[in-house]
Amino acid sequence: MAEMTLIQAITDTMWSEMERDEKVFVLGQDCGRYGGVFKATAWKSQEDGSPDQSEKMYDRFGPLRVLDAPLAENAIIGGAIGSAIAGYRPIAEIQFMDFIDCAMGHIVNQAGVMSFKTNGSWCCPLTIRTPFGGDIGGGITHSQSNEAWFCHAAGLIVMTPSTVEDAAGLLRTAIRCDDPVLFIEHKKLYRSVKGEAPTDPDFMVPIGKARIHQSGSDITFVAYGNMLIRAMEATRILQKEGVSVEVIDPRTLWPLDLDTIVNSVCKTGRCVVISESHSSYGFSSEIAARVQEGAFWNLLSPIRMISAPDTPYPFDPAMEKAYLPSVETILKAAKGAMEND
Amino acid sequence: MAEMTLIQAITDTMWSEMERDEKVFVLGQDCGRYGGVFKATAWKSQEDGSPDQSEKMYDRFGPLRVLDAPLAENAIIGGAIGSAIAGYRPIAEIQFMDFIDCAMGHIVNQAGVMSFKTNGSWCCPLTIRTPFGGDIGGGITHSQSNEAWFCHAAGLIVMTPSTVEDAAGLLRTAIRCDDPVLFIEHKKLYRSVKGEAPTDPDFMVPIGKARIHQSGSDITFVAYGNMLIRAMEATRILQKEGVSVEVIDPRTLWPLDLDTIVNSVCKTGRCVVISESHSSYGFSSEIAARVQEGAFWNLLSPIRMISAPDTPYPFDPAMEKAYLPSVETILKAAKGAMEND
Amino acid sequence: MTDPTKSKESYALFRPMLKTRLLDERMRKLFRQGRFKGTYFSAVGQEATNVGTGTHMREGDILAPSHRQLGAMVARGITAKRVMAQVYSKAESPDGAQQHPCHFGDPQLDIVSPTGHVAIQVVLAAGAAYAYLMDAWREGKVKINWDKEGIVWAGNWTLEEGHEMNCAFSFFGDGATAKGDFHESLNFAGIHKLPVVYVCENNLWAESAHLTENVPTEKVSDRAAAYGMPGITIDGNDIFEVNRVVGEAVRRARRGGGPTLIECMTYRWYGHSEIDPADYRTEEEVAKWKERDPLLVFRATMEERGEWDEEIVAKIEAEINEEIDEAIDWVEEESTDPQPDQFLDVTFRTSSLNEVVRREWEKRDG
Amino acid sequence: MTDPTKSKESYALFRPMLKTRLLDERMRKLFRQGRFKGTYFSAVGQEATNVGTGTHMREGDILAPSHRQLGAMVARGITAKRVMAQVYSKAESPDGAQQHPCHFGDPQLDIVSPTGHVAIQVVLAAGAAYAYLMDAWREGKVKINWDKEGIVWAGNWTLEEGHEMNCAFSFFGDGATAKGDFHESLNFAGIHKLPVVYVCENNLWAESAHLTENVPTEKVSDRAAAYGMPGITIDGNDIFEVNRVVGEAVRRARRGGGPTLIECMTYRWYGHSEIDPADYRTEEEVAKWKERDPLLVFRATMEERGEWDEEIVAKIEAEINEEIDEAIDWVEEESTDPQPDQFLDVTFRTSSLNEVVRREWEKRDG
Ligand SMILES: Cc1ncc(C[n+]2csc(CCOP(=O)(O)OP(=O)(O)O)c2C)c(N)n1
Ligand SMILES: Cc1ncc(C[n+]2csc(CCOP(=O)(O)OP(=O)(O)O)c2C)c(N)n1
Ligand SMILES: [Mg+2]
Ligand SMILES: [Mg+2]
Repeated sequence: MAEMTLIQAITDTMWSEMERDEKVFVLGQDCGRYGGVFKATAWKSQEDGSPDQSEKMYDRFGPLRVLDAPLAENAIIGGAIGSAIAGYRPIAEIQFMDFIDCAMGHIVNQAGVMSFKTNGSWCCPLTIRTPFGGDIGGGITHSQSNEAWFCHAAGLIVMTPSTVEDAAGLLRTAIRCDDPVLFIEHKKLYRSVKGEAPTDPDFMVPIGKARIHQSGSDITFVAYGNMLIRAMEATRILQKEGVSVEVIDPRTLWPLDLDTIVNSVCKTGRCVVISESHSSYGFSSEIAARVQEGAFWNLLSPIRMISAPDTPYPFDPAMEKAYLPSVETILKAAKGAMEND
Repeated sequence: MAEMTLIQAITDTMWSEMERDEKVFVLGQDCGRYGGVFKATAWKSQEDGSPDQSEKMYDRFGPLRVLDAPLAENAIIGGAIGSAIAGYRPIAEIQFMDFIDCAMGHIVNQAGVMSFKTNGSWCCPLTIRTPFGGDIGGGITHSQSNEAWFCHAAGLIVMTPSTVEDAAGLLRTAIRCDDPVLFIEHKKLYRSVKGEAPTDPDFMVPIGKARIHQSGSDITFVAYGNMLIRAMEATRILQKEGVSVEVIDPRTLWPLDLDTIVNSVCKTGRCVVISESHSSYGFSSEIAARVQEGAFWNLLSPIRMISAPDTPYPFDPAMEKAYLPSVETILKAAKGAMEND
Repeated sequence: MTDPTKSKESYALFRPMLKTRLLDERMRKLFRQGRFKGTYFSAVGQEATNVGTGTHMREGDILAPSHRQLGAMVARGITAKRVMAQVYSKAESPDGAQQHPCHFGDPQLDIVSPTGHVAIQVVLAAGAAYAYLMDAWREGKVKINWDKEGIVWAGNWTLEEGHEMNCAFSFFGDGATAKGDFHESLNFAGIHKLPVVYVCENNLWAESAHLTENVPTEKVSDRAAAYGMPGITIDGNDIFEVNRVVGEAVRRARRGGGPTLIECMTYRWYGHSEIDPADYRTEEEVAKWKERDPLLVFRATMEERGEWDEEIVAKIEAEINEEIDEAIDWVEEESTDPQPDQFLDVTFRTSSLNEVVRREWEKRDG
Repeated sequence: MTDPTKSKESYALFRPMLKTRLLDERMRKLFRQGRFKGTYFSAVGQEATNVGTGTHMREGDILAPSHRQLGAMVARGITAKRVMAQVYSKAESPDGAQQHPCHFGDPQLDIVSPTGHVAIQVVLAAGAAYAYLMDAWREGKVKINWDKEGIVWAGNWTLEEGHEMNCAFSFFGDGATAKGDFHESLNFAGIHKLPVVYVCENNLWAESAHLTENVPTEKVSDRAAAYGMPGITIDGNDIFEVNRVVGEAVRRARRGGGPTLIECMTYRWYGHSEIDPADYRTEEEVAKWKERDPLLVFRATMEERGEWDEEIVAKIEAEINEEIDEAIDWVEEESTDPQPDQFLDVTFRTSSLNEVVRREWEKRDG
């Protein structure tokens, strides 16, 4: 029951699944000898939760199972899919989610349709891990959150952990799942989120089950990743002001656990959705649309949607601050909702 | 003032813009000698609106300005962008929208960010034309409607015509626009929609201005492409039953003309959004989210969202029928909304 | 003076080639008669390349075709019934009628259907081949040869003498070689010396695009040099040549010798699909290639060898026609239509996820 | 015995090379001192390739660099101030501080900043080159040579004697050549014989990936054969060689002779970026390459020629250091910070669209 970082839980989970099933393997740029640019494929944890730097994943499982892939996203994803239909369970890493657009065709029109186009005879047990999100000074192409594209597609599960426990449980579910999973990891949370890792080597979190991160009765916040952290900060402030907030982390972005979200809003009557991706056609709109559908008669005020602007992601720190929804943004929206304007 | 097909208006508009500005050129697979697989780059119209088969666009403007591009979507889009920053105004055709995922990186992370990353010094006057949508027996990869991906991005204008007039006016706007435009054309409408073409060689439709396709007072329908046609069919039936429907075609999908849509729903109190793309994170959700935000206090019942399932697009005709929202689907939703359930 | 063994082998090549031709011509006709929907991609003219390659496949080898590889599938063992079920969009179709009639494969025979994106499945073949390498490595048959610093190994491994790996078969056209996917696949395979055979059917055209509009080199096989693999251009209409050259490449691949790019010069007699008039080509060109009909080339060789046997041929032809007739009768009279809503149950292996999409659909139309 | 003209030319190459080195080392230091944010991609060791190429650019020629081409930009004329404004994310930066400090270009000098996607801008270069071909054709300088059927023309055209086109300059690393974008660009340029020069800086590593993990051939220039263009591998640390070989390629391109792939063997002395310890390489390898320091190679040649002149060098060095010092003083004391919300006004050229995004943002945070 060691306390560890979120990224360490990710490494540990891959490690334990690779121990368990020799068909599980990892491929990606710099994933092998280097252990990944974020060190996600480097070292498993030791007793105290810190990385055991005596042995890399590459050394433990060998260069074929921890493949230093070429600088070629189509080869990585398309190759992983090929290995999957030949019996393997690849975990492909895309170094930054920003570059996933290079392999869009393979993900959407090969992985996502594999079961469908074989009338269910074949499946595609592929996990794509990729770091997303900003607040790390990454600029245009190291900060993007493009998950909505994959939620607006067919045959793909999309999930993201915001706690250590979920990192382990969701990733294990993804690896053991026979369907393709896009597993997005918020870079900012990698080392800032810490927690106890589950000890059960079969610990899994089900697909499509939200986590009620905090219970409350006045207003519902829906968020994941770094925005969940900010939502929690806003929650603490509101709590002091006597506002009781229910905070929901959907965990799986497709399929959504609408029951949990809608039930919460039916109870609170108010909802703020917070996302750091572009404002149009994204997560915030999706949640707002579904909530107005399911909780219409219980809504006390319009659902507030908070997102990033429809501009590219700026680098300059002051701009980045202005770009991302802040705790103040959330507070303002929550107050608007509470005042039933 | 000839009556012509929607696709003929598209050809004519390109033709007239190419006559007007020698920096305008066309590139795409089979666009040259063959005139395009849908013949969009083949012949301009004659007096009666039918194609004048005596001269192809290729012959009129030469093989360099009507380029038979290689089977390489990155070369087509990336190449078009390069020509744009070297002073041209490319019209790139992606043969089917299904294949646009191959060039996703160039569209989103090169065209969309060109102005931004040069602090406004440069721009990217690129038009991407591509046929989308189903109901033509095309199966998985000849029927997709992936426009929401590009609406959930930065720096891209997305538009689609549903009338002959709009085909001419919107496409001219796109070609003359200094920013990248994704211009999607519904295959089913190419030859089934007919109308009078505008005679003004400078006729343009503004970006971000919806068209009220039909005025009404009881309920608002929002749709484009083939779903607009179905919405109009449903409207005619409802009209007979005494229900007055306002039908809105947004025409530009990014940016949306929310004023027109929200004002309409404020008036009618009810809204059905119809789209043939996947149900999650798509157009229907976007409209529903924005309408609940803007027209909350006027809504008489939840906004109905009608879309295609989150599965790949099936081929079999009976399946295709089941897959797409039908007139009956729309009627059912409208009745639900009218009954204020 | 005919060598019966040889002769027997030859007819084992001839039978699937003729079956492909007869099946193909029959489907063209059926389509033109409006007896099935969609369109039809004829591969008439390209049978030798397909069959000459396809006959080298073993169970477990993946075949990743593009949209014009009926012959490879026939050689692999696909039945006329399966093919008919496919083009007629019947429940018995390999894809359950979910896909377009002309984008097909057969999961039962390890044939991956193309999705429609040209060249995408070329990458998939390399991935499967990587899996075969891992298979051999997990069985202890692969020795990695590190450089002296212990850093570099890519492509530098030795397969245990006598061991044979599975082999991936990738088919694509000349046009497809302009795609980045082609490059990323061959590059990956070249780096790791993967057991894959790349067969390019150079039929001079990619829809209406001429070879020179997609390929800047004299030969498509010139591209192989970029991947450190052998590249060879052969007469794709001579099944004996195809069979021999591909056979060598397959053997080398299985034994750890790495991938090969084989360019087969061939020609499609008809339009890109049945709705294409193919008026971008000259009549002379078509006529010239029809003279090089793979069936005639076969016959000429056999006659030269004194092995052409009208009786055998007639018998084979009759058998094939019987299979085709039966298949058509079956598909038109006995096969079953798919359930209009069945596509809702096959997007995922995880059944609860299919329920998610079904519920949403039922809410809409139920 | 020194030939003053020659000598003068040589120092015209030396100056930008030294400026690149001094600027680069200075920025590394500034970054390590925490004086600017982001990270820093040093190109120390690769100056000769960059400058030897960059000096061939003319106004109107597009330069499409990747993330390690400071030298090409310096040769093109970028000032120390612009570069400092860039890495310090100042309002005066070529990108207005919108982009990452290390992904930069300069629109004033026709340098396209890379977005961050490796190899994407390689395609853009081909597109610009296609525009140059169209320019010449519109001016009536290009004659198309049809085949006898009037169908085929791709790449088969003649430029009017004496006419020179603009030329596009594309830079990329060894790793980038594994990307499909590389292929689609060179293929397109090969098909149409576009005026573009492809300069691959082969520094043996792509982040931690060794050359052999991205490139299956002995030389990157072996890839040229796939595109029907000349490919050549040269000593990228010898500015005279680079300058000469690139010069020939540029001249050929301008005169309608088509593209060239030039592989320059070089080395980055430091990590992929300043936060990379680069412990995947051996110390011997680094030491060996430092001996081949482009500045030392230049000096050796000049000494051999008897043209090395300490005085000139000292003078150049002093001038450069002065420019750099001034630039740093300016950037740290006089330059202006960008407006935190200015990014809202530059996504589109069409101002009403920027208003759309601004309104949405003001609703959120206003
Ligand atoms: C990514 C993509 N782009 C475009 C198309 C449209 N398309 C289908 S087949 C084809 C030509 C293929 O030519 P080739 O590879 O030579 O194969 P052939 O048809 O000659 O067998 C094209 C352009 C497609 N299916 N996928
Ligand atoms: C499409 C894409 N994939 C991955 C990356 C991450 N990345 C940035 S630079 C780099 C290595 C580049 O190597 P090379 O092309 O050899 O250039 P060098 O850094 O050696 O100059 C990688 C993998 C990226 N920026 N873009
Ligand atoms: Mg072809
Ligand atoms: Mg490199």
